[in-house]
Amino acid sequence: MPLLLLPLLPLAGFLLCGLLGKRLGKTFVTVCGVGSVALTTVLAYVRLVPYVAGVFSGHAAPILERYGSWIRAGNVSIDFALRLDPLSALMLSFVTFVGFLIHVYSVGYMHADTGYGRYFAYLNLFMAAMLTLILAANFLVLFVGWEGVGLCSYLLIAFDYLKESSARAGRKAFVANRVGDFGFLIGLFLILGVFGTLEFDRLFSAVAASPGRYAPAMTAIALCLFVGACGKSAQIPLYVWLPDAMAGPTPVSALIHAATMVTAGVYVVARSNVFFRLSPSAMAVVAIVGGATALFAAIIGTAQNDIKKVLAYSTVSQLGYMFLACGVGAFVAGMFHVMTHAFFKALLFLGSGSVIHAMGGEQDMRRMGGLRRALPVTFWTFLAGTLALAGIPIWAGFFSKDEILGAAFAKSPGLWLVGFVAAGLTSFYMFRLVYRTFFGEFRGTDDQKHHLHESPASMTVPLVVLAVLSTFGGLVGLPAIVGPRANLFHRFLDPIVPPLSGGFEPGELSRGLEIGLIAASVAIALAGWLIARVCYAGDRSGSLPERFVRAVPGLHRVVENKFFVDEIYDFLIYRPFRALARFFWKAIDTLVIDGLINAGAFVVELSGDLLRFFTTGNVRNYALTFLLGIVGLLAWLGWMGAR
Amino acid sequence: MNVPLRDVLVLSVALFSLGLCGALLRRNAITIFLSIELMLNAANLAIVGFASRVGGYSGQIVVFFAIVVAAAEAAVGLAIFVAVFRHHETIDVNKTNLLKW
Amino acid sequence: MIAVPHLLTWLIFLPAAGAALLLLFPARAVTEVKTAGIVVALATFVLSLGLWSYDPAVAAFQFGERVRWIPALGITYTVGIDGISLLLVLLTTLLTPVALIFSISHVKENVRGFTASFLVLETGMIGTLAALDVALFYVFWEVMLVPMYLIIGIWGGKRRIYAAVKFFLFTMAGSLLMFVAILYMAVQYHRMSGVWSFSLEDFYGMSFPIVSQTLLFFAFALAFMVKVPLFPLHTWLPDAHTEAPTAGSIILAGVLLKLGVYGYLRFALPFFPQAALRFAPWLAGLALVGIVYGSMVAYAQKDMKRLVAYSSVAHLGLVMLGIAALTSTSTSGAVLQSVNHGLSTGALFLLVGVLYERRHTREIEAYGGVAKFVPVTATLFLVATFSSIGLPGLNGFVGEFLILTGTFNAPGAPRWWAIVATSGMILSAVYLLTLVQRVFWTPVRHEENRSLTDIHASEFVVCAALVLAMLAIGLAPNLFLDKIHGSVDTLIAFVRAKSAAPMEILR
Amino acid sequence: MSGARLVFDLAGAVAIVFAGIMVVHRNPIKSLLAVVVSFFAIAVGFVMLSAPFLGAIQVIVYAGAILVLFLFVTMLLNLDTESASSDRRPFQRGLALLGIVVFAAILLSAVRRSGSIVGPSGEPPATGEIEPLARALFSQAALPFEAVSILLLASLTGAYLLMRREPPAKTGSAENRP
Amino acid sequence: MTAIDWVIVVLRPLVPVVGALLLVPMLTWAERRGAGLMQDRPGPNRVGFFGWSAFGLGQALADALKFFFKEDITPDNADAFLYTLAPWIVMFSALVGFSVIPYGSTLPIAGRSIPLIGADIPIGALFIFAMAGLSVYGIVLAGWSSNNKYSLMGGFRSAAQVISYELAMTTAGAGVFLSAGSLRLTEVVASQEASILRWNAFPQFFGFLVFTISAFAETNRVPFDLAEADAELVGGYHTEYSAFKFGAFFMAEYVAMTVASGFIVTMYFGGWSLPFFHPQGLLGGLVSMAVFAAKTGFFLLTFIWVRWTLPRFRYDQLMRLGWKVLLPLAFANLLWTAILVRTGIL
Repeated sequence: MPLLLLPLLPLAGFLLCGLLGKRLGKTFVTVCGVGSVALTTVLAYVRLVPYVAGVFSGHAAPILERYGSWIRAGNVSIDFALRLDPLSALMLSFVTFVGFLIHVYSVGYMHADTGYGRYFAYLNLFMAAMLTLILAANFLVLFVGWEGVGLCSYLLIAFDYLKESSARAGRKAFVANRVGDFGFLIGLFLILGVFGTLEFDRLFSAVAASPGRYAPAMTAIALCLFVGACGKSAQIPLYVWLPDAMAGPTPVSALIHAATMVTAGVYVVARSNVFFRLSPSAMAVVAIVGGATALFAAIIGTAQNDIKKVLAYSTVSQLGYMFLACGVGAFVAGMFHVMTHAFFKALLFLGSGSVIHAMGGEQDMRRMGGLRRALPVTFWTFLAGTLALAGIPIWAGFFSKDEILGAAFAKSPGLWLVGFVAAGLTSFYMFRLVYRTFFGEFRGTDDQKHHLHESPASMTVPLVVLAVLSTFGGLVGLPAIVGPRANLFHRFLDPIVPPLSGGFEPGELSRGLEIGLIAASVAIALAGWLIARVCYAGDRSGSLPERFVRAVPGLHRVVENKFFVDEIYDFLIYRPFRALARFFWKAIDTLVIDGLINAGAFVVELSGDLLRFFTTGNVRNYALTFLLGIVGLLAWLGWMGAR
Repeated sequence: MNVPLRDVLVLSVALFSLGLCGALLRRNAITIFLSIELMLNAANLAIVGFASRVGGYSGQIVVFFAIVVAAAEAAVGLAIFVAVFRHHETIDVNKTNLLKW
Repeated sequence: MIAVPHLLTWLIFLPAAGAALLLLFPARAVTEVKTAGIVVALATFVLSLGLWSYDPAVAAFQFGERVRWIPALGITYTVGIDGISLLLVLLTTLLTPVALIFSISHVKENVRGFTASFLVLETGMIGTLAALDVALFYVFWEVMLVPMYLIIGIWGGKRRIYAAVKFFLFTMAGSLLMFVAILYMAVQYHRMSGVWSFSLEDFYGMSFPIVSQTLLFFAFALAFMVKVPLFPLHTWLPDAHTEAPTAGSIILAGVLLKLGVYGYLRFALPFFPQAALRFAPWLAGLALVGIVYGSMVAYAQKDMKRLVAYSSVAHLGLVMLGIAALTSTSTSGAVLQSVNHGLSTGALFLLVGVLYERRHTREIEAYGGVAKFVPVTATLFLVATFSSIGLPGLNGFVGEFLILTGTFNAPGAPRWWAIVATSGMILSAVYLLTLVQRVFWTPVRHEENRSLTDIHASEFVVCAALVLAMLAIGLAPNLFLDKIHGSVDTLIAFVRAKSAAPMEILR
Repeated sequence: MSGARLVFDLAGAVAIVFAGIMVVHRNPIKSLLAVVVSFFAIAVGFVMLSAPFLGAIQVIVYAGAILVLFLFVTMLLNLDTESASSDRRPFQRGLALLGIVVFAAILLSAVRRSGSIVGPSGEPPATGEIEPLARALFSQAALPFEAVSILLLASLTGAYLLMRREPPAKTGSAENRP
Repeated sequence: MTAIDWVIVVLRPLVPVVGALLLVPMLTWAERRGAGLMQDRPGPNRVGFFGWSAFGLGQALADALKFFFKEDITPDNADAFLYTLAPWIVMFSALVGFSVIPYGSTLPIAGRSIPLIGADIPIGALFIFAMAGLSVYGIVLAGWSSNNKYSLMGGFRSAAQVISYELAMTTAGAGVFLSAGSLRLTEVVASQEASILRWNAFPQFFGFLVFTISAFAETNRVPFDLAEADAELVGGYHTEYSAFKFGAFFMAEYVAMTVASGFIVTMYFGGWSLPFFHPQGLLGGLVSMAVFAAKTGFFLLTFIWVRWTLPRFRYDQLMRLGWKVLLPLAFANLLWTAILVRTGIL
């Protein structure tokens, strides 16, 4: 079973749904859309299980499948090749699975939508692109997937294109991604210039062979790639598109903008960790950007009232965590967080989707409350996700986050502090979310209250599954204190993310310090929970924060308006751009260039008008002139002849 | 035949100049046209003269074509005169300046 | 594939013959005229597929023919194609039927003249691409001009006369200088060798002292830059495109602009390598300005066709950049990209035309939320858009990637060229997606849009053909690149060698 | 002084005289008839230059057809004799005359100097016979012959269209489109 | 050149011309008698010589005398010069046509064999056409100069008519020249000597038809006499004419008829030749002249016969006939002849 089949199946699904979906109706779409992904998942695991077993039993040679040359011109030659190695295997494992769950969920969530067929077509196309991305064996094929997922996110964000906001958000997302791709492409050009190939094997083996030789070029390459990653994974300064992306249907937010696509950036950085490690400065940049984003987004998250916005900013901040990890050299930890995050963030989004579904499209937490009784399954699963995200022990998030924080501390306590604070904020806004949504009195309208209902099985089952995963999924990466060989995750990824000098490895820190860190992070998480409880639970719900807001109104306004970043961008980039564009058109093009042209034309016309006076229209004048001309000519000829 | 070329040329020049006078001095379009035909004939004469000196028939052929073309020209020209006359009630070239724009 | 003798001659003159045939039809027989025209165009296309048997291994002109035309001046009818012209010829033969079929339901009056002009135009274009005798090339070059002038001037929009004249004068101004240059070269050749000749290889053999070479180069380059069009000379393009009928825009954007690129590659570059290399940075500079400037102006447009027209300026700037960098990679990319641009921009114009024919306005503001009523059109438009934005998997990406990477890693070229050019990728996304958003998405603002009818069969067929072509190039670019880069390599090798020749030999 | 030359010179004299009459006569009909005679004389001249065919053509086509056409039109338009006055361009007249004189002078001087500018070519001198002329006309000059006949057809049509009373209706010009 | 040569040189063209002129009275007489015959009345049969009424032959002379002695009027507003000139143009153009038609083989006189033809010029046929073309001037000028709208109309008509039919005539004639391979009328005759089938009338019957009809038109004879059309135009171009000027017109018509007949004979009926008849000596010469005279006479009678048989055309009919029937027919005939010649049948 060739790897190529994995992307091809959803692609087939995309074509079927897209071309025939309208004609053949929903059932057909459901079968094609979900079926193709289900089959993909099965096949993926068919390939995965033996391979993973192989890795653990020691021979982890990546599987490389070439399907012939794709682009060949001049000194550029790129094959279309897929590869299966621990990293892609890891991604594959949860992308297919989560993807499948979300497809199932969508069946229930979108059942009433007119664009049903279109929706599943896009979703399948996304799966195809995502699989291409993670299975790619060289940067260009990866870029294909990279752009493909971008396209799908664009299409899905603008899914109900008749809404102004959706349309804008879609374009915003694509353009922001393009800015990232700009860097990414430059990176590729550099790589091609330096190595003459884009094949992962050749590149990394080349670097590994002689690090010193390539080190100087690495900073540039790494940074370019990181710019791309920033675009995809919504890091400062390109994160602005992700919150708007929530305009898309909730399952899309879960799949694309939480679980899979946005982590592609992290994946790329981890994939090219060899480059990054050679350039400490690049690493530093990654770490700082990651940390900053984590903190920044978390702060914004605390003041949002839109349930999906909260989750969106939390996603941004969690992605920041992952980059922080990569930045401090803990690529494995980063990938670990990618996985766990995929589970619980997908869970949370789907849960919120279920809530919105029940509330009839309402997203504002201020109109919710007390949904615990109406939506038990949603509530309990959502709680699991919250605990995981907040980093409460034994839940998945705890392990990954803890490892990251450890690594950060080992690199620099400053970064650790940032992550630490962000962790606290995370647990605060998550529990705030939970309390405002599920506890207290229902604050919505009556008919909303009347319509409250638990979602259908097609939606709840995925929730449950994901809840289980986000509860126990973290156990694959037990911290070093449990035992040196306890961390399966490391053992699995080490072959592809080899321990190089400068990288951080668990167990580096002293046992005591590690325990201390763990305690601290647990403490801050619980603290966050507690504060949220004090503020938003019970009968005096919300009074404390109001007093706080009244205390520092400016701060609150700034935070609530996301630090006015969008406005700043609008002022600094968008408006000048438009103004300049209009100037070019009106002034340069129309006035200057065309002006010159038409001036020339005018001169000609003018001279024509002048000359017109000589055309009396009287034949005899013409004849006479003619004669005189002839005479002159003859005279001249005669004179010439005489000489 | 032994008509000296010079006679022919002189004759042709004379006719041509007369035609020129007619074309330039007369105002009646028809007469002007006639004068032009006369010049044409003068030219033909010269050609034939040269041809008889040079030998061969190409000269005569040229003249033949010249005459045919003249016929065509006359047909169209006269038609134009009639058309002009219909609009202007005159074909005095001083009174008609159709060639202006 | 069965080998047709004199294939190129057939290709060149079949359309013209068809046009002559059409003129025999009575003007009333509209349907027959349309059918006949389309049949001829399709026949030409089918014939042209025979060119696919071009063998890239032989990096020389193929399907060659040579007949003495004006022996007194050594002007011959010499035709032949290589990898550079092959795809462009195919593009031409593809787009002409596309344009005609699209017009089936849209051109109302004087259909006969319309169809005939298109066929003559096709003859001109193919001839220009196939001619290997400079005089012959010039003849065809001018032949192209007239029908396009008529198409814009007769079947165009409101300001068609202005646009047509502008188009004509711009192009003419360029090509006349080129004509002078050609004559000068011929005379020089006569001086050197004592025989008259306009044949390409003879001219390739000549070299000039740098001064005259520079002048000649400018004469040639100007003609081609106008056609391309390069930055300051581009203002005829928006007007021409806006006023031309849809089919006209398709051909104009699809093929005519490419002939500037082609001409530069085939003549200006190998004729005057030193000058070309010396002024390559300037060329690149203009190209870069064109990319950024064109994109931004496109963004500012309120008229769909103008927007697409300016996008052509940007895209062809990229192509010229690839040529200026003069690496095998970038140049192959440039050739491929000019084909791509033909397909994607052709499709864009076609779809804009679809909307225009229904709503009779090109104002972006007049639309909005249309996708709800014309889903198929919208989808196709999206595909075309992403193809010209350069989404991997579609044709645009391959060309752009090759050009950019080739330029970026070109020995001669500074890296910021490629970097600036790459920013064009962002900009293209900006203005094209804005167009999509304003036209097809966002709430429905005008009630009359609710009654829009979706694309119908004849339009859909041709558009689908274009889309398939895009996918083909995007997914299997090697099919095409393999044909191209042999010739490109020989060309570049030739240019480098000739430019390396010391100046003494040039006198 | 051979007979041919005598006849030619006489004919020439006649031609010149009548051409002069044509120029000075104010009545178009008269000047037209003068031209007829002058053309006759020229025809004779042709014959004397061993081009009898051209002579005949001259009479048939020129005198017999073209000039009849002139006559026809002249009568049709019923042109009265042009009045001596109403020529407000004396200057132009003078200039024209001067030009003509100079012109004639130049030509005549050229003629005087043209002692033997044209030598006999290899071809046999033209006899009066028609056949070789015809052969030449239909072999080497076949193409121009056809071309000229087409020209005639075209002029015929053109003349017809011009003379039509009602001008042909405008059809589908680019202007009157919506 | 002895005196006798000069005499011959002068006589050769003179004989046919004078002959034709002398024939005119005979013809007028014949015409009127023929008319009488057809209208079942005697016609002129009294005026004779010295009591002997030679079938009224004297009538012709009497008419001639009358023309001479009547008052010669020139209308006041007429253009006197042209008015006088016109009839003589017609006369002249009619007469000189005869001088290139071979009216016999050769006569041995004074030891010289004299070809019986005015002037055997290489373009004889064209010469006749040219002259025929000229006659129109006479008519048109007559019409114009007499300053009378009827006359003018007549002039116009005849101008248009003659030009139109000249086309058909020459085109039809071209067939003959094609088969004869020459424009020299003697050679045209010679080309028909061999057998009666070589008489162009047979292989080129339609050519002959067109030619004859056109000849009628050229001579302004009924049914083509629209130029005079006494019914509408009261005599057309010669309305104003009287006395001798009118006589000139009158005679010219008959001369033209004679020339036309002679021309037709020469072109289509082997001229003076007869099959199996090779004239030798004086007698042969005379006989050949007789043969020619006989053939010509036949056509003259045809002219007369037609005149009293057919009605007059309407003008548009005339034009249609000329352009749409005769001309195409003539071309067809030309093509046909060309084929015959090419295939060597002729």
